[in-house]
Amino acid sequence: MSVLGHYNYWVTVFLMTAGLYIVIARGNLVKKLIGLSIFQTSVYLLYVAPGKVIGGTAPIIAPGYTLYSNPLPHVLILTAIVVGVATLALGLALAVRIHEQYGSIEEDEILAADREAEERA
Amino acid sequence: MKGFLVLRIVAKMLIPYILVFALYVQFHGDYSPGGGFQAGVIAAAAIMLYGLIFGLPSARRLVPDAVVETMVGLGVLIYAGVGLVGLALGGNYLDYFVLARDPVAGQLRGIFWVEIGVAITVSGVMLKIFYMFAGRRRRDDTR
Amino acid sequence: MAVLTVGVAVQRNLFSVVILSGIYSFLMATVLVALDAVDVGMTEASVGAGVSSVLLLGALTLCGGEEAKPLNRRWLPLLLAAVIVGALVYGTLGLPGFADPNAPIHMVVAPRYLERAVTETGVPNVVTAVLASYRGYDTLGETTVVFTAGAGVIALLRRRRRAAKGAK
Amino acid sequence: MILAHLPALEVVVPLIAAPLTLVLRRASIAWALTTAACAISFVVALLLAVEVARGGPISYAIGSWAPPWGIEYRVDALSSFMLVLVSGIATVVAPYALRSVATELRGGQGTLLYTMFCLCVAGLLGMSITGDAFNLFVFMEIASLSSYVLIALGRDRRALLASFQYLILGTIGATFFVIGVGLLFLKTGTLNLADMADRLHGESTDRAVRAALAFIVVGMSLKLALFPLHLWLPNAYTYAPSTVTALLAATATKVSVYVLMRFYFDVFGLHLLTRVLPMQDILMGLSILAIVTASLVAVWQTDLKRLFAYSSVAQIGYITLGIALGTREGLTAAIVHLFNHGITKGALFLLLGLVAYYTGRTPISSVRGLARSMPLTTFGITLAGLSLVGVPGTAGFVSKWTLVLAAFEADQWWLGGIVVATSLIAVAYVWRFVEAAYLSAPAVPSPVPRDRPLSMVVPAWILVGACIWFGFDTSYTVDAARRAATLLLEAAQ
Repeated sequence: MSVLGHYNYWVTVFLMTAGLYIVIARGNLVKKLIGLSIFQTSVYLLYVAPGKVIGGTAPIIAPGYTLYSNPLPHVLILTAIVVGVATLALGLALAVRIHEQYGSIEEDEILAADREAEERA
Repeated sequence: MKGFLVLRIVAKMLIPYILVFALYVQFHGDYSPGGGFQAGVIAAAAIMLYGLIFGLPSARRLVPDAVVETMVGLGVLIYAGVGLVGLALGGNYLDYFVLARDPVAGQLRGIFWVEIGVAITVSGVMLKIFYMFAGRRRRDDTR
Repeated sequence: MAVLTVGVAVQRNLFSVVILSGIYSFLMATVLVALDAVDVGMTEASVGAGVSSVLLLGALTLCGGEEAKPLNRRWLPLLLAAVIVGALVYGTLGLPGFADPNAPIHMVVAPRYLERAVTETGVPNVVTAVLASYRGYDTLGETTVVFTAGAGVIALLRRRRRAAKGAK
Repeated sequence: MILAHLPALEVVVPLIAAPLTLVLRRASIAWALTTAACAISFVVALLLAVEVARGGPISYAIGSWAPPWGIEYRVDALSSFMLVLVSGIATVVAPYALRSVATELRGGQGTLLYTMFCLCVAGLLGMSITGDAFNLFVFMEIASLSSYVLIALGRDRRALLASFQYLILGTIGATFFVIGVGLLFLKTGTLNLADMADRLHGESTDRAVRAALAFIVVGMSLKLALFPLHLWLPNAYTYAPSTVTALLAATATKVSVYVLMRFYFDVFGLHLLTRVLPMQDILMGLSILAIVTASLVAVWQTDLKRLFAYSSVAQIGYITLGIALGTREGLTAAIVHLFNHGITKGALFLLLGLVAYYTGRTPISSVRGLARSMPLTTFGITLAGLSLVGVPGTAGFVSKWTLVLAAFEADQWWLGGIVVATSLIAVAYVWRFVEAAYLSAPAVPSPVPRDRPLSMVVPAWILVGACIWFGFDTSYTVDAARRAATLLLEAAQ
């Protein structure tokens, strides 16, 4: 259980953290979404990397190969990618609508606009 | 971008090949990487390219909104429908074994239709989203 | 990839951020292919670098591309991020190392897929076999997710003029 | 033949209805389809419940691939209970949508609301019935993506921001969940929940498992709006269309609680939760905080929908408190309250939607003197409010009584005290409505409402009736919950 043997996990962890940081720390809605998709992408590595077998090949059965990498994580991640892009599309559509209604996609500006509207009401 | 002759000709030459490639990815997915999802994305990309170069209205003429919206729903229906056929033929839901007399042939048939369902919905959704976003900009410009 | 991520975090011009994240996706795709996940790599390349970038650019042209200055409350997110790093490092140390062929994920369910997919489904690409048949229901769900996104975008962005027509 | 396939039909019927509504386009057809699909699901859920009560858990292999290779649907006492709740609420709410949606939404979006409604119901049902960890995630995403859209369809522009915030937090929650499932998958090599539990059995010192527990609990807590991760909920409930608020408040968070319980007891087991990690203590602390803080915040709200949204956060606290007790009675209380709170909140938000149908908005000032113009509706809200407080004779009383008994049984008498004391805070916020509606004179003499659409009144009163019915007849709720709790604890040993 060497630290080096877990290299793939370190990469995952770094990407995940960076993505999450962008999501929480940034006020721009589009930037948040980009951070969110990086955060989701990091999960791909978490699943796929351990599925690799040294000396194995892609899991397409063909004569001449006996050792294949694990196909199951691939399938799961395909689904995860699709979910990710679906979320992104919806998020962007929301951002576009927000921009039309508020004229801004900065979170604090939008909140300020709401407060103003409430005070006027 | 309508003025660029070179672009238009290259695009005209390229788009059929992209579509053929999409079909290859679709139907060769059993033997090589790829399948319904990727094929759907590629096919949608071909139409998007057409729309970018020849303008959104001409893309809309080529593949009208109504068709796209039907595609969005149709793919899921095909997929879920395959499952129901499995039920009707006496298997469990999404059981492909019963789709043909030989179980393996049944599996192949099931996978074939399912992948087609995926491709239709995916390309429909991608195109629809593209139309939506591109259509918005158009309206803002004319204001 | 790490450099790119930092770039994404620091850069404030959103157009460059999109380009950076596109490159990031391509790198990710390459890594995935190197890990034998060809199907996944192909999808990530087309979705991450292709579709997502197009969507983001489309949205940016509608929303404007500069990000305002970030607020001065950076410590809380950093702290949160640190906690998560802690949890993950703690957790992953308990996992089998990289490319360990005796790891549980290679022992339990996967062998059957690899050994019998061809005879049971007739499809040599095991990823396709698992995707469409063994776990076909997940894929139905996935298609439904795509459908949900599509219908959702229609619901959110449908033009008012058409909406008025629909009401009649 | 059809009986054997009930588990698949339960989810597939609303799933197929969704694209059909989109393809057929007409709002009225879409509404009819949605209502029919929900009703079929409800019937199927009832049949399943009968079947499970008679013959024990049902396992259904989708695609005829035996688990763990294929995806398994697994109906046991707890999941069939959830299925009945979700599909039942959906069946009651769907007819209500017809008029409510027509007034609150722009024309073209009406159809799509039904599409999303079907998808949301299908997603929630799928989450409750599946026996596969990754399949659970997929259906969770169907349910959440559709609920983001449903919320964003609200009339107020703030609905958009509320939905966006929910999207961000919801996706973080879901991704945490996937990370947790991933860790478990790497550890066990399987995705089937039962198989996973077997392979983890006795494994409580492993780091990956502990981390997985942490990720799954945090992820699901975001989804179920456990204090302090509830920030998305009040806005989302306030600005969503009335129908949507009723549906989501009554079902969505409850299904997340169910998922939490499922992982908590089935997969991880009590040993890990109590002896190795102080999970139960943390959960108990957070629950108490949730109950006290959210109830207090609710008292100061000026908008009725928001007031009851905060009350939801508090009520979720009671449910998690029951889980945190970790005893059979505690779990029974949690599950009963899951159900009772679901119908109570459903009734409340449907009635508030009726108020909004006439007044347009729901600030407290708008219901001043409501008792004169809408006596029945006011009475209904008051009844549901009493159930929220836990007055004897209502469903809320049954669940709180069970909870207090559970606390005494576990020798945590002070918890019983907290439950009673916080109910007094609930009295305070329900009183704010009663005071405005009965005791204040209307600011402007409001005209008597034009018409009373039966399609809205009847569903609301069905749920109000259910609040009372289950306050007297506890044979279904408490017994079924106790069976489910017993099963869970057996699995957790």
